[in-house]
Amino acid sequence: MIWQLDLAILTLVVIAGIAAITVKDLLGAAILFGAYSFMMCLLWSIMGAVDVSFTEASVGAGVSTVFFVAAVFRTTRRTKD
Amino acid sequence: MKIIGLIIALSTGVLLISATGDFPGWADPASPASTHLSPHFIEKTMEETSVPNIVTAVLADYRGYDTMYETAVIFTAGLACFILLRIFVREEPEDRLYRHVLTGVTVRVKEGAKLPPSDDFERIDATWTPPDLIIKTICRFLIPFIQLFALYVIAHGHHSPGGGFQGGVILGASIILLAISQDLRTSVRRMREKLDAVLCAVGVIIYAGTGALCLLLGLNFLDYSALASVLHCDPVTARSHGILIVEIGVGIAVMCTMIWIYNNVSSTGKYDEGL
Amino acid sequence: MSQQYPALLVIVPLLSALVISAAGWINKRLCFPIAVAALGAAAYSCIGLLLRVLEEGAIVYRFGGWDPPMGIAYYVDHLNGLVLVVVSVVAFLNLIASKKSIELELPDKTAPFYALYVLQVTGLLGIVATGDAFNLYVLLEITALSGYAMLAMGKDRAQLSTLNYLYMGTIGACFYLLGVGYLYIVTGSLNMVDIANILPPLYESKAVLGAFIICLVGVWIKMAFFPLHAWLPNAYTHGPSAASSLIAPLVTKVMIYVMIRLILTVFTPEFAFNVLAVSKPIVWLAVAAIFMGAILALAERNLKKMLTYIIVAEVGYMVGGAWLGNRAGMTGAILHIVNDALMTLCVFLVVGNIAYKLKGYAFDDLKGLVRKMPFTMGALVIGGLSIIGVPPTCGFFSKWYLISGAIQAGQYAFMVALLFSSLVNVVLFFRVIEICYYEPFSNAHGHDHHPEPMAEAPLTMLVPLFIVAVGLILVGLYTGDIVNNVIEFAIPKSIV
Amino acid sequence: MGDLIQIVVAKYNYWIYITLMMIGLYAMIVKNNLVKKIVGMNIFQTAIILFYVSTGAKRGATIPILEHGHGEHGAGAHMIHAVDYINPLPHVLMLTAIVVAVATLGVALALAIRVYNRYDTLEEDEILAQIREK
Repeated sequence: MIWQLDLAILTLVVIAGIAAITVKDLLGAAILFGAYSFMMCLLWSIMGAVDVSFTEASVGAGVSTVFFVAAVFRTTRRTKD
Repeated sequence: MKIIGLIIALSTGVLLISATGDFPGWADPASPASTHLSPHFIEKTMEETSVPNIVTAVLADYRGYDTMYETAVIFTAGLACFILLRIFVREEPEDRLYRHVLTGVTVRVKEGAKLPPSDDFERIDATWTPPDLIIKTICRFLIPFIQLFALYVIAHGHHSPGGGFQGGVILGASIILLAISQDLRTSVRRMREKLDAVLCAVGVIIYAGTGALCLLLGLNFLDYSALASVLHCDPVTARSHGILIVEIGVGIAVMCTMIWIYNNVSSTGKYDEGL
Repeated sequence: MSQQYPALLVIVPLLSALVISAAGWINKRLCFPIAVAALGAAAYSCIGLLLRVLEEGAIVYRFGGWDPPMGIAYYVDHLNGLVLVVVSVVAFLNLIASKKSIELELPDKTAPFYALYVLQVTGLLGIVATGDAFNLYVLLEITALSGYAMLAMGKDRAQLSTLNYLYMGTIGACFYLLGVGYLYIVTGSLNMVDIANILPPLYESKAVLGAFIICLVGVWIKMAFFPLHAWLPNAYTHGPSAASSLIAPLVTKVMIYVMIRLILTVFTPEFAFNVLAVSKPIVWLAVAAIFMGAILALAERNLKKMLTYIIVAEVGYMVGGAWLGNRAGMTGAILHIVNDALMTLCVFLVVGNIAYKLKGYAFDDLKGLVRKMPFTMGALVIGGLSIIGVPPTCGFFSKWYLISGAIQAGQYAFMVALLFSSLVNVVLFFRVIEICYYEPFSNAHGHDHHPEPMAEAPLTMLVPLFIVAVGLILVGLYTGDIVNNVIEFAIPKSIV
Repeated sequence: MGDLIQIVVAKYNYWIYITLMMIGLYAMIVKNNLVKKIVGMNIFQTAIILFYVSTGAKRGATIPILEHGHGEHGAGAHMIHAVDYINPLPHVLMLTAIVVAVATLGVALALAIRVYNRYDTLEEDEILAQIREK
């Protein structure tokens, strides 16, 4: 539990979260959201929650990003805000 | 609208942060959360369920009722995507794209007419992608090993991190990989929609059915020690086997739901051209 | 087998929902009988459970054979025994009544709809029966997801309004989860009774106050309490009639039960009413909810949307009644859960019949409907009288308890709001009845005066409606028994 | 001054989790695009999961998996002290919450696709304009 590593990844997670919301292209948002989920799973493995990070890696980051990209392909990448 | 959102978010944030005032310090061993219930789980798991991975033991046995409902949530999501998106009868027939395998010439057939099935013409998606041999062969080569690893994850949930959900999703992901690298029609040919939907229900029925079996054997619902008489072993190992059966049920349910949701979302219910 | 009632009432519907979904692919005709059998069995075990509770007092059911704080346990006492019976009976009647309208509106997707219907009822029964805070969140999600799927099957704007319902519902569920997290980090337990035992020394801590506020706001969003009600009118109006006549009477009432459970069991009335001086502002919010619900209902020209605003006002009744802090108010709130579920079911079944026979339910479609659909209009009159609060029907008695509670608690604004809302309901319903009874039927080709053929809804839709209408009057007449035998024991002695 | 730093060091994690939740909540309320709202919803849910998992963390404890030689079974194992292992209960709860988040995401995306098929746009203001015209 090295708190410097924990703090660094936490700031990366917050940055990825804000970026996923503010980026102007939905596909970019989907990929950034995947990155956000993978860093979240890294954070949990640091905290010792190995089962949760395994689930987040496969369920949260893996399949959610696939659903997002599939949905964005079936709708539009254009966003106004 | 932005101001209202900002005010709401800030006010809830201030309320939540002010409420963290009395929290125990971060990760200190004497916090109430670490001294009330969890010592029992950590110390008694080995005696009561002989499962080394405490999280799997608590997940499938102590709080197995929660996990049954969570599998029901996944099943409900699959059913919801099916009922929302699936279209059985299509209004206007779309035209189809075919490619001549040897020369790579593409043929467009209008108004839903079909080419007679012959092996030198292969059907391709409307959002046409160039024939990429590398990805197709590598994926076809990789998928069996992904599925092998997923079965290991499900079976080895007792001793190492893993279990029904993670294994089920990886199994589902292998079929989705097939759908992305080839095209949706090959993956639907491998995993028929009818089989997929019924297996979804069967997975959750395995979970709830094991619980109901314990009910019929006299003890309370989901009390795996009742399976001792059926599995001819002492109640503690009966619990461990009960957890394994339940994890298999969860794995099947999660796999089929992920495939079901992907097929419906990526083809908006038409089941012909996926991602 | 009667020891296993708490498990049976939830497992039988869950297993049958799965069998229905699988049977949908094999043989479609099996689905409806399985659904009826499942909800019938659930209703039977709920009634049996209530009778057992009346004899033996509270029942604890250990899942997996583990003792409560370790494993998950069901606590069935008088309060949730009563609400269980109401939920299962309303769902059972509504299933029979809406068979034909499901086949009309969703021709090729009846099997998954039945499966979602039974899953929704499973979630609702689980929420009412559970004794574990986190288990309640998971059941909340099942109810929410199956609700979104059913409501989104409606016509034109249904998908957009359901998507907004999804956003608000997820925020509500996440707030509730966050509240349980705050409780867990401070008490270390998830079992409701266990938390209640650990909490007393922590009453002063800010974390428990924060947990209480966040849990309450989350539950308020899910029950569409006034400032957070924007999603309810559109979501319920554009849904298919079978879905809205299941979700309208039950989901908001079950969430009010969850709020009352939070007050009575988890945070104990001593904390909710005495430690926090928060009941006065909440009653003022309830007054605002009743006023706005009544006024917005007046502005509607669409019968179904008008009824959804009446639901928002009724939620104001129950929240205000629960927060008056005295026994009469709490009795009125619990009794109103029972009455309001029946009233809303009766009125939404009427709308279901109208939607089945006519093309729309805006006011100008309803002209002269009494000659075409006399029985449905009769039920609408009984339902309207009950919502207004006319003595023989049950609506009057719960309003009576609420008003007497308001007077005892000195909250005269709440009393005024109750009377004002009753008057507005009079205007609302008699406006509709006047259109249906006295205005000539607007047939396109001139005005030929031969009596129109009586095109009443089919029998399977009328019999449940008739049972509910009679039930409204019976529940009204037997209010004394319900209150003295059941609700008296549901409220702890500490509330006087 | 010293104890302020103590408080900050002890609690900064919770404050960052709460800011992450508020980012998600803000996005859900303010963003005009429906899929952006779904991203905000997921960030809100993952932040709550992060909060739960941190309640289980224990300084100086290892992951909640007991070393288990295949030989000795049950009672034979040496004494297990609760202090050496991380609290497993929040992990169990969060396995459930992650799967619920994916289920909600699937349904939300299905609804967004249906809305797009009907209104040809994902922007909320354009959709409301179309509805007002009808």
